[in-house]
Amino acid sequence: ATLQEIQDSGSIRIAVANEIPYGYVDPNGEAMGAGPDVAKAIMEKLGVENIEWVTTNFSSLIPGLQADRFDMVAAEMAILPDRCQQVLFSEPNSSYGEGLLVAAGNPKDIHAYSDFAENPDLKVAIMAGADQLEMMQKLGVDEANLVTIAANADAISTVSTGRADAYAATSLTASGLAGQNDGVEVAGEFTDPVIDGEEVRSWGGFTFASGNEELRDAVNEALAEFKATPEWSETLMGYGFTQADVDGSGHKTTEELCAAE
Amino acid sequence: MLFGYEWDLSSPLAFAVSILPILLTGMLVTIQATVVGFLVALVLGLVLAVLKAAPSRLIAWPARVVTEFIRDTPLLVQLFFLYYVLPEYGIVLPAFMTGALALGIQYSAYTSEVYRAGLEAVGTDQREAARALSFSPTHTFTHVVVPQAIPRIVPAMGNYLVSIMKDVPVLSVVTVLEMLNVAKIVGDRTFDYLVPLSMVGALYLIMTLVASSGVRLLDNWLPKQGIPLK
Amino acid sequence: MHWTEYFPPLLQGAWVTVQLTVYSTILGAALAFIFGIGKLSTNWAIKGVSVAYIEVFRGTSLLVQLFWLYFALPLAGMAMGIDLRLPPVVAGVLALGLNIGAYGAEVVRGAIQSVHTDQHEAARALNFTPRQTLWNVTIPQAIPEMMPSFGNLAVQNLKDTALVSLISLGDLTFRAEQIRNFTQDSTTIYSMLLLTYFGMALVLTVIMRGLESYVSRWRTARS
Amino acid sequence: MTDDPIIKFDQVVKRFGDLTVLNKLDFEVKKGEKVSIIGPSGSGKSTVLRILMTLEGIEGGVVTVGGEPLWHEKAADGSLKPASEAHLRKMRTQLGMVFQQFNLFPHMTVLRNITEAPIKVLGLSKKEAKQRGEELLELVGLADQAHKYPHQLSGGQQQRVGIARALAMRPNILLFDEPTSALDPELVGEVLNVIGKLAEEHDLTMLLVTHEMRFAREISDRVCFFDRGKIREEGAPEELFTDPSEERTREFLKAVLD
Amino acid sequence: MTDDPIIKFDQVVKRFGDLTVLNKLDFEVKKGEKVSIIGPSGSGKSTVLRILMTLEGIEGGVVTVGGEPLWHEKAADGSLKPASEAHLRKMRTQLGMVFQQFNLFPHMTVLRNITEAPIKVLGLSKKEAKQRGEELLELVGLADQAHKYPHQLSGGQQQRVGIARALAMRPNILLFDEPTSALDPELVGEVLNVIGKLAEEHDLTMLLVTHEMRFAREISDRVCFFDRGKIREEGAPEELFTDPSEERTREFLKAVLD
Ligand SMILES: Nc1ncnc2c1ncn2[C@@H]1O[C@H](COP(=O)(O)OP(=O)(O)OP(=O)(O)O)[C@@H](O)[C@H]1O
Ligand SMILES: Nc1ncnc2c1ncn2[C@@H]1O[C@H](COP(=O)(O)OP(=O)(O)OP(=O)(O)O)[C@@H](O)[C@H]1O
Ligand SMILES: [Mg+2]
Ligand SMILES: [Mg+2]
Repeated sequence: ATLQEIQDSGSIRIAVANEIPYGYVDPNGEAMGAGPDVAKAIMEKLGVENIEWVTTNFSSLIPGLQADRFDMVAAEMAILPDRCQQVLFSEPNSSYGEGLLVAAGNPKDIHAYSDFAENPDLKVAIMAGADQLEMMQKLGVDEANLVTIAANADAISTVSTGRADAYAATSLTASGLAGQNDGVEVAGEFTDPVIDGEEVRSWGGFTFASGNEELRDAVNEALAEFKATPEWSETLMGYGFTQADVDGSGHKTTEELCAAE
Repeated sequence: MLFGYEWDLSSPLAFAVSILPILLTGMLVTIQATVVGFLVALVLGLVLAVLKAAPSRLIAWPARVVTEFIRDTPLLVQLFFLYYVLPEYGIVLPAFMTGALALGIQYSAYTSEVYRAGLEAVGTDQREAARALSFSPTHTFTHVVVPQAIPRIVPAMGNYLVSIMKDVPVLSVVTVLEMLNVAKIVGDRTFDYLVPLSMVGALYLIMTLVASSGVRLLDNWLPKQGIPLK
Repeated sequence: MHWTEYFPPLLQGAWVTVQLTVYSTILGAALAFIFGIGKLSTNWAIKGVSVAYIEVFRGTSLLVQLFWLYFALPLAGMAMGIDLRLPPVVAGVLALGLNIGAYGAEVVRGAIQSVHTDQHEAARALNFTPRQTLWNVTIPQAIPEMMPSFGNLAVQNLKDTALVSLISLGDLTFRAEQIRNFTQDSTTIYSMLLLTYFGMALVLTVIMRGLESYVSRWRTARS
Repeated sequence: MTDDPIIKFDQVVKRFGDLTVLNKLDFEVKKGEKVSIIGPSGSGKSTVLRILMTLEGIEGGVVTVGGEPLWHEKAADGSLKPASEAHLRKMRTQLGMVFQQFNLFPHMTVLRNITEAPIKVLGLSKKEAKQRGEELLELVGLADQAHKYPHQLSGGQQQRVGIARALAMRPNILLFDEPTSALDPELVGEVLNVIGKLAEEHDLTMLLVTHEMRFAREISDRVCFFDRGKIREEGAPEELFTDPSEERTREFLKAVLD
Repeated sequence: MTDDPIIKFDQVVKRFGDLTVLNKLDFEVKKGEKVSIIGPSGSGKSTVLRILMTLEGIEGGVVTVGGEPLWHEKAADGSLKPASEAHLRKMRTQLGMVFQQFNLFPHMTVLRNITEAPIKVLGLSKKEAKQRGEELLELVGLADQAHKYPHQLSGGQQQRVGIARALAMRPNILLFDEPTSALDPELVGEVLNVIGKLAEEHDLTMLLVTHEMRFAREISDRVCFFDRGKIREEGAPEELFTDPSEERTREFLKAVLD
């Protein structure tokens, strides 16, 4: 729907992908996470009273926007050039680094994404549609050693049962999952992947269907206002983001991120 | 790129041609899962059929309940159960094996009925004739009952083989890289689902057609002189 | 989360599953009649379309059909300039109904063919039109013939609804997955899930049996 | 009974694949006449009735019913062309048929078996049809069975419903194809009684294929002996049964009367 | 024919649920004797044969075959205890049975139907069994049908194979349960011929349940009339057929001979 339609009806459909802490819906249907909380504040500013939350697989977020199944995605999806060709991104809301979830005790002694390229016996799980795939490909990890899972939550079982030796995700996701189960932990002494000579850091933003620039611009405006308040950094840090993550959010613009490469 | 094959997005046709080898890699897994699942269903179904026919109610009745339970619950949920619950009890099977096992279990409920119907259709008159000729029970079973049951069992089993093949895509939810999963990954990465998913549909039509014809050929080839069918 | 707290979300999901089952079974039954009768048509175009429908939907996997409707159809629509973006519920009901309808069509065809030619001759002798014969003579007699197979298909359909969880429809399985994402309590949640489906299937079976004896009451009426 | 032939077979040929069942059959029935057809199995007796009831087509010759060709229509230039379905529908309204296996509709009550066609085909109102149906059930002695289903009746009762059903369409011509041969011996009488009553009291033209020689003799104006798709001999029942002129007829009668 | 009873029923009781089919039956057959059993449907005729063939157990009394109890074994202390499967297996080898519905194995050729049991049960070599099988096919007049499957034969031929199959096990006693009643009338003769030939030329003890009275009369040494699980009357065929002493027998014969 267009901004006009949304404001007229006072209702917007926002999707999350069930990733703690970026965006998720608890079993009672209450949306939580860095994305949804900020989105709620923005919608309040835009005068939209009612948010209809949609949960879907991460890999369905972009197709879902294209298919008009929702108006906006609040999943802190990383802003990547490829994706910019498919959908519109707001300015970054957050930034986050990478992490690894491994079995308790880290039996395979894994500390970096590049380990999977160097040791072809190791299998690494990634989520369908997530940007870790691109990183692995750039690092030269063999396709056969990638285990594609459908949802974050499957990672615990996948890693703790040894179906994959590690799960590559953002540091926040990894620590969130590690906190849920004793069979897994966050890989210690983690070395951030370096790709094309740069340490990987991702910037997450809100996502819109291409052509819906008005809505994006309105969200950008409201987001900029909100980011200027202390409420914003409190929200993010409440979900485990570090001060560095919060500061990092302002280091790049979407334009820069989309144009990279 | 997937499995070492690059795709070519210049036109739908070029895209289709370029991802065909990728889909065929997935098809191979589909076929493997079908075959393994079918074999499991054949064995497990026979076990269930024998248990259900057991003279003791203490055995027959639970076997019947188990069959009904398997038959009435979704393959997807059974698969989740095997994939996520068994490891909690220390049984960790690779995804492919878990999937094939789930298929086999689901279909064992159906194959057990096929066995039962096939064996029951061999009438008591045949068993009595064998008894009057002093055949041993084993000989009666292997040389009188089974040869007459086979022509009745084979076509029904063949139909279930085809059904299993159509259920293999469910295994994609536990990371098995069968054809649909592969197509879905291609779609996720290219944002074009139309071509890969349509190709999977077409390839499925071909596979089921070939499999059904194979079953029919096998059925025609089987000797069934005078054995009353149906 | 205590396991008793699983009930409210699971019940919400179960209600969605029930609705999906009902809608898609009704859609499937309608399609089964249309194309089952169509396959017997003497008009080659109608017959051809019916055969094609039945073969395509029986020859491909339900999950492929579901994904195609959900992911591929909007793109096909875009290419043609038509908006074919179906909401998940519609895609789910449509995929389930189309799939079960193709199987049902074969049942309908078989049952119609099982009605004896005697009956057609009697109808012709009474000057019924072919259409009147079909609706007043053949189909009422074929329906009891179909019911046992329809019962099996309905249970099959109930089981198949679990697949719609994969296109993010909040059915029973989807809710269970959501809870597992939170709690990682696989054993409890999947056991409850299996039992719920089993219970629903049993209820459905009883309903279908009741329906069967209702439509075949003329066979069993006693003097 | 008048002299107009209401039914006329003129050089009619009927084949099933290689088998020629009727080979240039000539055959006439006058209005109001009661004709019995007898003959060995496979001689084409049923085929004659089925052609009249438009259940089987013909390969040659012309059949006329009430002076109009049955399986043909007159084209604009006066020549005959194969009948359209509409023509057959129109012609069929003149005929009714009683089947060997009754062929009742098992899913309808007795009364609905009788009223369905008048309502749907003749367009009678439900009330009218019901009243007429009840009269007919009275006629065949089943007034009290109106709301039963066919399988709840004996064979003899079912066949009487079959007769009532055919009569409900008010045909001019009533065809009976061995109406009693699917019945247990003790039930034959009640059906023959009803047919006999019809023959006596109504002006219907009746064509009856039967193996009940005694009955054929009683009710028929004429008996035709069929053999291999031809009428071998025909005549008044007294003559044909007591003093057949053909050897073949004599043999047949001897076999069935023994 | 000697005077030893090769078959003896001593106060045998047989029940199916509540229904007592044989009520303290006494019955003897001497070695080499040909006995026909006649009687109304449900009187227990088949049951007698099926008990002998060990297809049905008994609830009371003792059956002896060749002097040894069939359904019992002598325990160490001389008392009788129910027979083990091994005992039944041993006893069964003395008997052969020809079934009403032939019960041939449809998936085996005619010759294999006959040789299967001699090879697998008696342990004959294939060559021996085949030779013997061919002799038997000669005997029943089917030497040229050895390699056909049962469904390719007429009913009469199938039943003759059934007889050859039973004979292949070299039984002392041959049981026939209405061997011709599933056959079309024109095929009955060829089967009766074979049975008659056997009766004449062999020293077999034969027990024949039949409705073919004329045939029973010809070949039997003795005819037993069964009624409600009892032997009502027995005797030489001439006596029993021409001058039965019991009213019940007379009625039965009158009904079947008409
Ligand atoms: N639909 C058909 N297809 C092939 N042959 C047929 C068909 N209907 C009838 N016939 C053959 O046509 C011949 C005449 O059949 P018809 O039924 O008219 O004989 P009938 O005189 O009524 O015999 P019956 O006394 O046995 O009823 C028979 O040889 C029969 O086998
Ligand atoms: N397996 C069974 N279970 C129950 N009742 C049986 C069974 N077998 C036979 N009977 C009953 O036992 C009675 C005697 O049966 P049997 O077959 O010995 O009769 P028969 O004299 O051979 O009759 P027929 O001439 O009809 O063959 C019948 O009333 C029959 O219904
Ligand atoms: Mg006839
Ligand atoms: Mg008997």
